[in-house]
Amino acid sequence: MIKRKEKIIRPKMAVEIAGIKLRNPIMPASGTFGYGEEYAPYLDLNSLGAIVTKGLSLKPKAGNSTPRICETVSGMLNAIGLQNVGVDVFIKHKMPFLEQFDTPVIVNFFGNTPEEYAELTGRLDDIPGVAALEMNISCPNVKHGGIVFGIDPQAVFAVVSQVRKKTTKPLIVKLTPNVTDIQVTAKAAEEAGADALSLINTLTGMAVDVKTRRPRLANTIGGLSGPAIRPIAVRLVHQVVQAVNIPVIGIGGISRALDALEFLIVGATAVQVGTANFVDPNAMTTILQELEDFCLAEGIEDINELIGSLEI
Amino acid sequence: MIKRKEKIIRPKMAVEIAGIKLRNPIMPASGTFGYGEEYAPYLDLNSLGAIVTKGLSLKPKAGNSTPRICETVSGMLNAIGLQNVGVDVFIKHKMPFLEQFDTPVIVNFFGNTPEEYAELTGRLDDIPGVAALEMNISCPNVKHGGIVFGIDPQAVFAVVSQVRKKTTKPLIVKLTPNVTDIQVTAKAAEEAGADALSLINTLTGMAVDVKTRRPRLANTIGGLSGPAIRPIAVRLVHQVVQAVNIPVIGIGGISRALDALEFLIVGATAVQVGTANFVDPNAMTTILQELEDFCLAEGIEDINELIGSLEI
Amino acid sequence: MKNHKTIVLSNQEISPGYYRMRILAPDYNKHAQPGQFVMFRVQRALPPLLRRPFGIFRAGFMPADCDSMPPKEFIEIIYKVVGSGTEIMQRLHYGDPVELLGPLGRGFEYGASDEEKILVGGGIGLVPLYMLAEKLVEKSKVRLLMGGRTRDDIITVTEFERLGVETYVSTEDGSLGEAGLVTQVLESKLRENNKVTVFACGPMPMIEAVQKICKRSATPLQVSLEALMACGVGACLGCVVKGSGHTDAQPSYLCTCKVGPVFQSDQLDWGASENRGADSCGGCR
Amino acid sequence: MKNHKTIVLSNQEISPGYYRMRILAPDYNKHAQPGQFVMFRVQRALPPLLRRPFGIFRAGFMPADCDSMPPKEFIEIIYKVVGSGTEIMQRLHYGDPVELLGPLGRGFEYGASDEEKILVGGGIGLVPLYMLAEKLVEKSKVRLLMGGRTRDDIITVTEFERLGVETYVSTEDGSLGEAGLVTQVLESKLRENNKVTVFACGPMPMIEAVQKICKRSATPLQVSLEALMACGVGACLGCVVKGSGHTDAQPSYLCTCKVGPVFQSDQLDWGASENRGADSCGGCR
Ligand SMILES: Cc1cc2nc3c(=O)[nH]c(=O)nc-3n(C[C@H](O)[C@H](O)[C@H](O)COP(=O)(O)OP(=O)(O)OC[C@H]3O[C@@H](n4cnc5c(N)ncnc54)[C@H](O)[C@@H]3O)c2cc1C
Ligand SMILES: Cc1cc2nc3c(=O)[nH]c(=O)nc-3n(C[C@H](O)[C@H](O)[C@H](O)COP(=O)(O)OP(=O)(O)OC[C@H]3O[C@@H](n4cnc5c(N)ncnc54)[C@H](O)[C@@H]3O)c2cc1C
Ligand SMILES: Cc1cc2nc3c(=O)[nH]c(=O)nc-3n(C[C@H](O)[C@H](O)[C@H](O)COP(=O)(O)O)c2cc1C
Ligand SMILES: Cc1cc2nc3c(=O)[nH]c(=O)nc-3n(C[C@H](O)[C@H](O)[C@H](O)COP(=O)(O)O)c2cc1C
Ligand code: FES
Ligand code: FES
Repeated sequence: MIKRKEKIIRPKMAVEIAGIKLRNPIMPASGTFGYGEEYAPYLDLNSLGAIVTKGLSLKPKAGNSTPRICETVSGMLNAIGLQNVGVDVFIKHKMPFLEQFDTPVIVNFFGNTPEEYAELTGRLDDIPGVAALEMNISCPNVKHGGIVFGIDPQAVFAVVSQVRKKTTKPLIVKLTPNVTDIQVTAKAAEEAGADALSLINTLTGMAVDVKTRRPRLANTIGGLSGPAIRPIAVRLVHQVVQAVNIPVIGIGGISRALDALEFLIVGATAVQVGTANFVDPNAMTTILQELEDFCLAEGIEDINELIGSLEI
Repeated sequence: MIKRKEKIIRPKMAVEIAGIKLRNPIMPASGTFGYGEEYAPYLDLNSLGAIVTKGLSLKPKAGNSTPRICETVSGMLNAIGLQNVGVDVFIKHKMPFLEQFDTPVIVNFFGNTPEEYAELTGRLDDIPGVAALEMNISCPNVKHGGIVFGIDPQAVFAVVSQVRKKTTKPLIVKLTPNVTDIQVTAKAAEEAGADALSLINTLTGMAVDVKTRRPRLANTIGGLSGPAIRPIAVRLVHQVVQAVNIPVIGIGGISRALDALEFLIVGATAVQVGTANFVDPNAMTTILQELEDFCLAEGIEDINELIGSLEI
Repeated sequence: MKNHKTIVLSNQEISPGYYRMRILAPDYNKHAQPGQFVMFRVQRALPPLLRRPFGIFRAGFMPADCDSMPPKEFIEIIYKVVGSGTEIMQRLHYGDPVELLGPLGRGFEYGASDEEKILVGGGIGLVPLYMLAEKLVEKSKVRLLMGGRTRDDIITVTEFERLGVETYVSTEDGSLGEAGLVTQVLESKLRENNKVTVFACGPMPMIEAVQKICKRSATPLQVSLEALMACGVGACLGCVVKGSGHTDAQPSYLCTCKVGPVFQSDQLDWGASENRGADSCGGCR
Repeated sequence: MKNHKTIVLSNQEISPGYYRMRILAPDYNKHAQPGQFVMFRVQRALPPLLRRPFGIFRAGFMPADCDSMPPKEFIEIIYKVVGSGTEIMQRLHYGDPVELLGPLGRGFEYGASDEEKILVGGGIGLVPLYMLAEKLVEKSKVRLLMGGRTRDDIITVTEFERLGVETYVSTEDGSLGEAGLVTQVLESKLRENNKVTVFACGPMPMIEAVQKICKRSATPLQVSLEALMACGVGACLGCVVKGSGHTDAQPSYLCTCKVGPVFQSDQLDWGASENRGADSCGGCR
């Protein structure tokens, strides 16, 4: 770490996404930070760029059977099954806690039909403390044989359009990486009115217990996250940045400032830290500090200079 | 390692793929084992199930500029650019070496047009020492704006059909993982006459040098391989096994017998070991020994009992 | 609840495959409750990716390295080598950098003091019972029923005896103490018909058997469970068990790391075979 | 050429950031040629995934631990701590398990004995020149021009002197020896107009400058290059450099690990900026 002298001007860290001003580009990834309160004993929520909640649904959701998680080489699989308290409990019991902080709250949400998405959006649109919505489209569309919304550009356009009608809040659409061409789904979301995109959600993966010959997850298949996936995530963010004109939030395997920087340099305006929170509850604090140190060492006065500065 | 008593009957390791008999299910992955001779000083090529060559093209190919490789967390990116000696030099200078061994030689090959594929297949079909062909379809189709053959089921069907007409040798089609639904491309290859499928080829990835703000690979984007990708590969093999009726060869991040077993249990008939050869030139020898030990310990008399034995 | 970047103080094999590790751990004497656990990072870099959960065996103080410094505060954990993380742990020495997140979770409730306390420990399951015994002996009669497969699985019993706990050892192969299951011993003790609370920790089949026995005699039971954990703080929802009254229509999932790891037996759905999850899923790599 | 699962014998910091490691290495005294390298696995588990290439500084024998055993054969490598792998290496001790693949690649050719030999080393680039000097001093006059940024980068010069090599030290900041670039010293030595072969190893800008100087005076030059390597045996094709006469139409890529790491200067395409690849791509994680 670099020793800061009194006189050194600290680099500007603020970024803006879809009209929300963030004091810095570091925020947690949905589902890895609970509803904020779980990690409040370990870090100052007022130091973060934003807080992103666990994905919410209209009704409470129980989630999958166990085992739900499994460690892999430099990664983990999860099949939590989107367990959450539901929007009502969230508004009543979780929002008041989050409103104590001077940090934008981004609510992640999902549905299993376009109507569910739309209704939930309507509910969240009414809550003043919610700074922005992050729409998780990596969910099965029960009306279409359970095919995940996010892999089909038409379905993406349709469901994002429906949601767009229901809210004037900034709308972030969170893309799935499990597609042949992410530029197509990214553009579909943009055309349907997304204000920003976030990616990547987890990659689909599987692990087997060779002794019992059973999948390690009760759900057989789960989502892979953690450092292992970072090169794939950086590539996808790079591709999406080139395809759209809205800001992009980079996610995937970030555990150090150097990791976050890769995403910023390829063009992400902010980043989310997921699995690394489990490994180290202070991960985001450390990343922020290292990020400032990097800027100081490299003579960068404003983090925005770095964003999209990739030279090919 | 388990001490073997004189009397213990060693488990049967032989498997069969598309009519070729392999003494065991372990073989190298194309591009990670040169033309066999590079690793001959380190392991007995007669101990392997098969030898798989570096991907060949009709004419010699120079490959990409450097840097071509880059280490990532538990993985590596490569953009070698399919550098190879070309089919003529291969036949003249590399085959004679390989023919010394009593191990089936599987020739991996690729082209940039269906015609190139077909012509090359014709050439290889004439070589008696070639036991089977492995067709790499993760290459840009120069006639179709450089879109990779393997991501479009129609292109897969077309190019595999062309190749099928040119050879009576067993034809293995090697699938790319960079698709939304691998069952579709798998079925296209099967319908076009593939005798077996192998997967996965590398996942597309990218890494950035944050100091120079340049991609770490001259080619910007490269292929991710190594232990990091194993959960994704296991999932894809699991899905393909359920979609087709031809044998499947599992590839991706295998460095120990336990890794190989995951693929066999989900239904791969054999596996290929790639990046692990770089890490340990004896990797395949060790895997084979551990595999036997596992069978002995678990009372498995024939490795075929394990194949597809997943219980869900 | 804090994350300490700290060091190992000592690490010793106490029985084949079982190690006892002392870790520098400020504030634990004051804050750690019997039955709580830590999320332990076995080194400050990968691998493994995730922290490992371990029960706190005990907390204590030891002399400082220099007499002008305050005494060193430590905790001890006892662990069995079973996989990738514990394999790295067994090679750690004095001074090696590790991280400790905790104390976490809800520990045991002590119950009334005019009753007898029976602790039932199976193998490594003994660990969280020691701090509990330290507390309980202050007011109640405490007995420990310790079971294991062989004599190698019987650990730290002498330490319980030093506290004044009456101990009964049984092994499945009869290599130490009585031959048989610890649950058989429990049944015979409960037949004495004293007013009793049972505290159990061990492999899931043992815990299930203990639950059946206690239910039959309407004996209050607290159990400490294991579950696969990523975060240890209630954020990932990976560690859930089914709560009593769980149905598909009205599901009830409780976080082992937050609501547990100690549960009153009536908090749990004993029909759910999945509550065996953690135990049967060890060995992920 | 073999993979040894072996151990570290010693590991010492010899200058700030520079370490000298001795590794148990049967057969290297007989087989290792000056300029060859090893692929070193810094521990027997991840991370890092890939092996690291290091030049062989020297091979030797040391007394066995017990007098009824044969002497221990070792090699020494000297490394600079620059990234993830070398950071792990600096913490290794006697007995730590490592793996050694080698000796690999093509080393130096000694050339005629009736000429003078000038070795040009920049910083850590000095490493492969020591074994070469050991050989060359048997028949020729050998001079070493050693350059570095500061005095910390000047390593093992005394050892060369003990061989009878005349040494000239220069540092960019003048903190040791002459102030300036090693190439300036080379130019002055070549002005003496003796019959000379130059052997150079160091950072790419230095090597390029040496090449220009030698070309001007038609002095034969051998250079030892670095490149990113995955396999070290010619299988991955990751480590190529452009050969002389390389064009887009008639490309010529040479494997640094097989054809090199030592090249005759006329084997290479000195126009290709990419041949700087390895040097500028360090720091991958
Ligand atoms: C609250 C709690 C307290 C515990 N207390 C102790 C203790 O005092 N002593 C002790 O030896 N063990 C204890 N365990 C079990 C201990 O966490 C595992 O043995 C350990 O995590 C295995 O790690 P590994 O890397 O060696 O095994 P691996 O099998 O390589 O681990 C892979 C993954 O599975 C998890 N895992 C494997 N087995 C278990 C298990 N039984 N329970 C939970 N997670 C598991 C690991 O944490 C890791 O995420 C406790 C578990 C919990 C939940
Ligand atoms: C033939 C040869 C001989 C060498 N001899 C020596 C020597 O004697 N002493 C010494 O200190 N160094 C030597 N090097 C360079 C040495 O290999 C690197 O410094 C080392 O690999 C860095 O590893 P790291 O994990 O610390 O760095 P990281 O930057 O974390 O490494 C990441 C990746 O980049 C590679 N890499 C990084 N820098 C280099 C480099 N300069 N050359 C090749 N690969 C690199 C690593 O091997 C690894 O694959 C030699 C390189 C080659 C090719
Ligand atoms: C346990 C767990 C739960 C998650 N839950 C959600 C969720 O509810 N909604 C969502 O959009 N993404 C969810 N994710 C995905 C993460 O937000 C993130 O996209 C992914 O983990 C990749 O980032 P990482 O590698 O930094 O973890 C979850 C991830 C994990 C590991
Ligand atoms: C350096 C390198 C070169 C490769 N070259 C080829 C190739 O020529 N043809 C091919 O089909 N696959 C090629 N591959 C892909 C591998 O055969 C394999 O599918 C992939 O690396 C995943 O396996 P692994 O994780 O075990 O390495 C190459 C991989 C690497 C790392
Ligand atoms: S371990 Fe994450 S919620 Fe319990
Ligand atoms: S390092 Fe693999 S070919 Fe040279």
